[in-house]
Amino acid sequence: MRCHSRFLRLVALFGAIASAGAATAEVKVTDVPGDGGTALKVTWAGESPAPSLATWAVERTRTDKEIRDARVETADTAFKAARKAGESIESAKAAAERAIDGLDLSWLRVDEISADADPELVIGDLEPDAEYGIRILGLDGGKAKIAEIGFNAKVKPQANLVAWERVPFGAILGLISAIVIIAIVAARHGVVMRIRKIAALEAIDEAVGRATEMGRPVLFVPGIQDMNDLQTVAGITVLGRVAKVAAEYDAALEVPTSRSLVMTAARDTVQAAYLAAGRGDAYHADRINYITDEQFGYVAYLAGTMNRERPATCLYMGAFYAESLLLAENGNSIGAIQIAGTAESSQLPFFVAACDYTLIGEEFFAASAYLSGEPMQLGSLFGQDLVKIASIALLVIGVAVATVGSIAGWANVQDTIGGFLGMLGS
Amino acid sequence: MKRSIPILIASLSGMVLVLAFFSPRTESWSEAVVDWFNVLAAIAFILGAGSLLKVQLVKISSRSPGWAYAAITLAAFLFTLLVGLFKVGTVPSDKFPTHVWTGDYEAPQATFGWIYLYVMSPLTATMFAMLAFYVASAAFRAFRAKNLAAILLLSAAFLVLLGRTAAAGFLTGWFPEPLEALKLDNLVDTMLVYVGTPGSRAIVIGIALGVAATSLRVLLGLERPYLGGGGGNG
Amino acid sequence: MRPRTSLVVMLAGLAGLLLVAWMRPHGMGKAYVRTVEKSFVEAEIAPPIGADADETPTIAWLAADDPRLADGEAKAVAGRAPVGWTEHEPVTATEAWETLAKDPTAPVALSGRDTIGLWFAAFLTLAILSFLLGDNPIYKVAESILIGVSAAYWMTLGFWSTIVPNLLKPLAPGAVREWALPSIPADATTEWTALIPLVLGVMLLWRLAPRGGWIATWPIAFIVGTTAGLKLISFTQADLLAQLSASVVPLWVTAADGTPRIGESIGNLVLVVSLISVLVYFLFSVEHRGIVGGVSRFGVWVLMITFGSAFGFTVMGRITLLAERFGFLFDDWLWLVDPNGNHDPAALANAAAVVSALSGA
Amino acid sequence: MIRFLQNLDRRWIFLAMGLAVAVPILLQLRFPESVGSKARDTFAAIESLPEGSKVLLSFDYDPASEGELQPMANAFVHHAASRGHKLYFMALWPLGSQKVKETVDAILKPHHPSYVEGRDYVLLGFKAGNEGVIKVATTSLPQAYPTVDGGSQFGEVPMLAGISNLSAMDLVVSVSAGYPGTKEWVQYFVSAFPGERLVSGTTGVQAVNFYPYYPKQIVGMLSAIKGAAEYEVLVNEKYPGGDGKPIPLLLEGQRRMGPQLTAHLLMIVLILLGNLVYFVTRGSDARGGRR
Repeated sequence: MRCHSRFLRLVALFGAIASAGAATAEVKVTDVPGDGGTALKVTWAGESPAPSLATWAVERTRTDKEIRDARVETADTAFKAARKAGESIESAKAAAERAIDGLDLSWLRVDEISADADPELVIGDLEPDAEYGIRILGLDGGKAKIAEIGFNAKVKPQANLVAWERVPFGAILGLISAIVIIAIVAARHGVVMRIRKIAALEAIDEAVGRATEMGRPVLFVPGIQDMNDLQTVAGITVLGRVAKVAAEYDAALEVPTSRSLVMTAARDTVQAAYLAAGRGDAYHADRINYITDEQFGYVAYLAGTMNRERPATCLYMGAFYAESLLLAENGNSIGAIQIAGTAESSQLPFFVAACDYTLIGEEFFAASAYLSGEPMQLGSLFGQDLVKIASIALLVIGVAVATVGSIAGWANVQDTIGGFLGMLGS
Repeated sequence: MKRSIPILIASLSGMVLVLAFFSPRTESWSEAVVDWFNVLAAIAFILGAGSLLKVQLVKISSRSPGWAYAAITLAAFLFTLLVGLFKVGTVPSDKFPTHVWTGDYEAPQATFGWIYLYVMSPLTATMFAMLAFYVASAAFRAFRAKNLAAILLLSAAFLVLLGRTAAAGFLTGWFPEPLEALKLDNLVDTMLVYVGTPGSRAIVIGIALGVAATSLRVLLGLERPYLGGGGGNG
Repeated sequence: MRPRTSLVVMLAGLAGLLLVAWMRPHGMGKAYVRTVEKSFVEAEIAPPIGADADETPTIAWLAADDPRLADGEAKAVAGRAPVGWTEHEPVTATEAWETLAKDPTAPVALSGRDTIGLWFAAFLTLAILSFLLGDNPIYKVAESILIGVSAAYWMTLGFWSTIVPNLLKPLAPGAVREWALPSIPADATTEWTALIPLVLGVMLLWRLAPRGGWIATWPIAFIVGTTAGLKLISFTQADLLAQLSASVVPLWVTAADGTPRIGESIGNLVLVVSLISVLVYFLFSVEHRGIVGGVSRFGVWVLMITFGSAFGFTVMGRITLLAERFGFLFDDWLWLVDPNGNHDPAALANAAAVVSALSGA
Repeated sequence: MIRFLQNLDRRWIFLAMGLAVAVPILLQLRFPESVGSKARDTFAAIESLPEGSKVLLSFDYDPASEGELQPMANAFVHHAASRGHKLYFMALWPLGSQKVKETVDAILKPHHPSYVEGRDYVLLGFKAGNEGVIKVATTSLPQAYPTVDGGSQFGEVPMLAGISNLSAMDLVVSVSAGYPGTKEWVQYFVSAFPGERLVSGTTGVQAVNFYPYYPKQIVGMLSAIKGAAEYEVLVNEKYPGGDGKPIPLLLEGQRRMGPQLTAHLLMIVLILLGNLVYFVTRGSDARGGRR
């Protein structure tokens, strides 16, 4: 509220100054709402004070530091020009002194706006809470000043408490969250939600079982990103399930990681799963190791290990980049069952082509909820579906309006709708 | 205690950042958090080095098969770390010629720079280049026209492979004006714009939803990978 | 094919190439450097003209040939000896030979250090490629080196580029200024917020202690929580809403003069239908049967076309990478091809003529 | 034969791929390029500007993508300089400014000796801040670059005098390997000045994502090494080097297309062979079952 009252005071002030002066137009300066306090918006009545008016020039005061820098710059330019022209150092210095002598640098021209354009401008790159004066000059075609409107009142750009232009997006975000949370609450209160089968996840148990039969290890690769990527988080969750099955079947589970934080999380997860399965004695921390952060160093290790240990089952769950195909083709050459899950869309083609099962994008994130089988988790999946259906509906409506608009010849209908959605997303 | 405090930390820190997004005064918080994460990740290297050293030392001392390779890894690790941390072979920066610790350890004349130039980068670049070979073997083995879906996958790949080389010119370059749209390179463009784009868009939208829902589960404490495993079975 | 056969074929090919390279008059795999002398003086630099009245001269190190010293704008501090050292800049063989042909005493020479490096890089390249024949001791050596070197590389990078400037600097600006970062302003004060990552880091390292491993879950919980908060916003905003808004297209497209564009209209229809059907494929709470089943099957087809074309496009980039590696072997190391004139035999001949004329005289 | 293919050791495939890439490099093979519409549009975007127009080149890549992008960067610089445009270089990637310097040293200095720094071209350098740099530059270029590479103040550079923001540019060229890059130029530059013209040179992996922007927001687009080679053909045709022959560096893209053609053809043969094996053996297995 504080900023609003200040704003009203300012408007009143401009009005007073504008009417007091001979100016024919009125200037308004407002703090740009919802920013970090680095911008002011200037608007002025655009009626022309004289027919010869070609452009408006918007000027603001410089801060002390800016005045100093501008003065040094002017002097330095004059000095260099004089030196270039062959003058001695002394006379070049004198030229530089002359250049700044009596120079008034208190006003900085921010921009020039054509007289036909909208009479408004956002002045950016200001210091929060510094005071600025602003004036508008009317210039004719030869850039000579023919009018001056404005005032010398000082204004301060401010950092605001709420980013108003983000509120529509906030509403959408709140709506999406609400849908998901309601679905979770509903599930908790016994509303049964059924989830379709996801083949890749059904196959995990069987693949781990196969490794046990063959007496070979299971290799789990949690991707090459750190814990600050949600794909790694999802991968670790899937690892929890894999470890539980491995503990039950007594299969050896190897987890080489490329980040030590991931190693820590993976060790906790696997240990918890072994304890839960009552096989705490079978847990070996030394099977879960940090290799190196370097993408291809890690891959060189994985490729070598696959060829030496010949795991019967390879699981790739996390963020993968170029290494996806190297892993999948090597796994293939040793005859392993391979199940992959990633949200890196550029790598999905390689996994889809070379692995037995692949969790594509969203399916991968759904995996943890699916695997847990808990009603609350399934509720969140159901909520996700509701949002998806709403998106489809929004899309259909938008396309319908755009089509009708195009047939009826409304101008820019597509830009308007796109702009509306874009505004929500900005 | 051991379980509820981490859950509280995760939920609160996440919620605070969501709210901070809507206030310009707190805009810098997310940057600070990213900064802290970087520091934490750098500290975690010590943890990683510990794990690496332990594994290699166990292999060497037990003379298990391949212990000589473990010795090579260990030697390479220690040598690189020492020349890197002590900036061996660097010269000070031009602005501070008397500060010996200001040198650029990645410059070619530093020992660390030599390792980067002649060891790290050829090794990683060659690993990367191996992909060309694996792409070929995948083409032979995996692109089988088993069903309609597989046929579509391989025909799209086929079209792009042909359409993006001189072969496109040989095959369809002579098509007359009315058949312009059927030229291979134009066909590839059409396919990308009207089928490839919505395909990748839908994947992106799906992932965004998946991320949003997973984030919500983390903020609500339903998903707790930091405690060992997902929901109730952890 | 027996493994031996492929090994013999590859080794014979390589030996042949080496032999050809060896026989060429200008040889192969040599690296040259130019020696550069650097010298610096400590100088007092006067405030610039136009500076505020209370500004004082600054003291800084300048290169000995800085024009400000000649102009009198800066004066060398009395009693401070200049500081200097020798640096080596890499140059191409052609450049080295051309320089020597002009001036046989120029500070250009064959570099043992870089020549060994070049050969070692070539060996490592071949060692990694040997994995294509199957796992073998040479590959294992290269793999071991790569793991050791890269783990240390990232650790060094983490120390100098993160721990020093983002943790030590805010905590102890004075000491860090003296030691490694003299550019820190002298009036910098301790930023206590940097204690947070320090404390979290120590909690993480608690892992190494025999007891209380659970303490490490706190920092990880913090990381996962903040990640969730940040990603919730960024993905919803940039991907969900932005992609939806980009997909709102009219199904009836007309040119500026009102004539319908049938091709584009059909294209837009395909676009919207494809998008919706893939989204339907991603529905989890509905079994893929009946209409939903049909639509989602169409969605799978769209996905497959997307994957196929992405595959085709990516193949291109991967082959470029291999071509680049072969370029390294054939051009930089074996000197078999020379598309950019980096080791031009004519330049060598000129240089040799000048050098021999000198020694003859 | 089928039996052989069925049990084909993949090392034969590796050998074939190795040869398909190595032989064209050793023989320095080049194939004729059929030039597509996107390369033509790109060429026209620079060609159609009147002499002395202002062209901003943003090098948004690093050495890892050099293989695909450096040939484009070389050709862009040679083309724009041959047309006599003023060149403004900048970089959104830290190592991009290094690439700018290398390109200026390799193309501009030897082949366009009349180009003087400050008058005909300027190196604005790298600025941290990703898309933020574009945002600032769209409102005020001096604000984004108070000093340019080499330490001069913005106002001291003759060719920067009077330039307030990016709308003063007649064309922007983004050579892009990822984030930040072409996508951000579309979002923050083209969206801010809808009439402005943007040309993009991009890697193959990214190309698919930029198709939707062409030809509205991006007036010309070169994708992967193929795009570079096509554009080189057009530039070499019109602007050969001093001796009437193309500059060697402007054949780099076409040279790299040699291995592309042979390798792609090999890939196609492999896909076909793979399916042949699949269908024949599937048939024989079925018969085997009946027996």
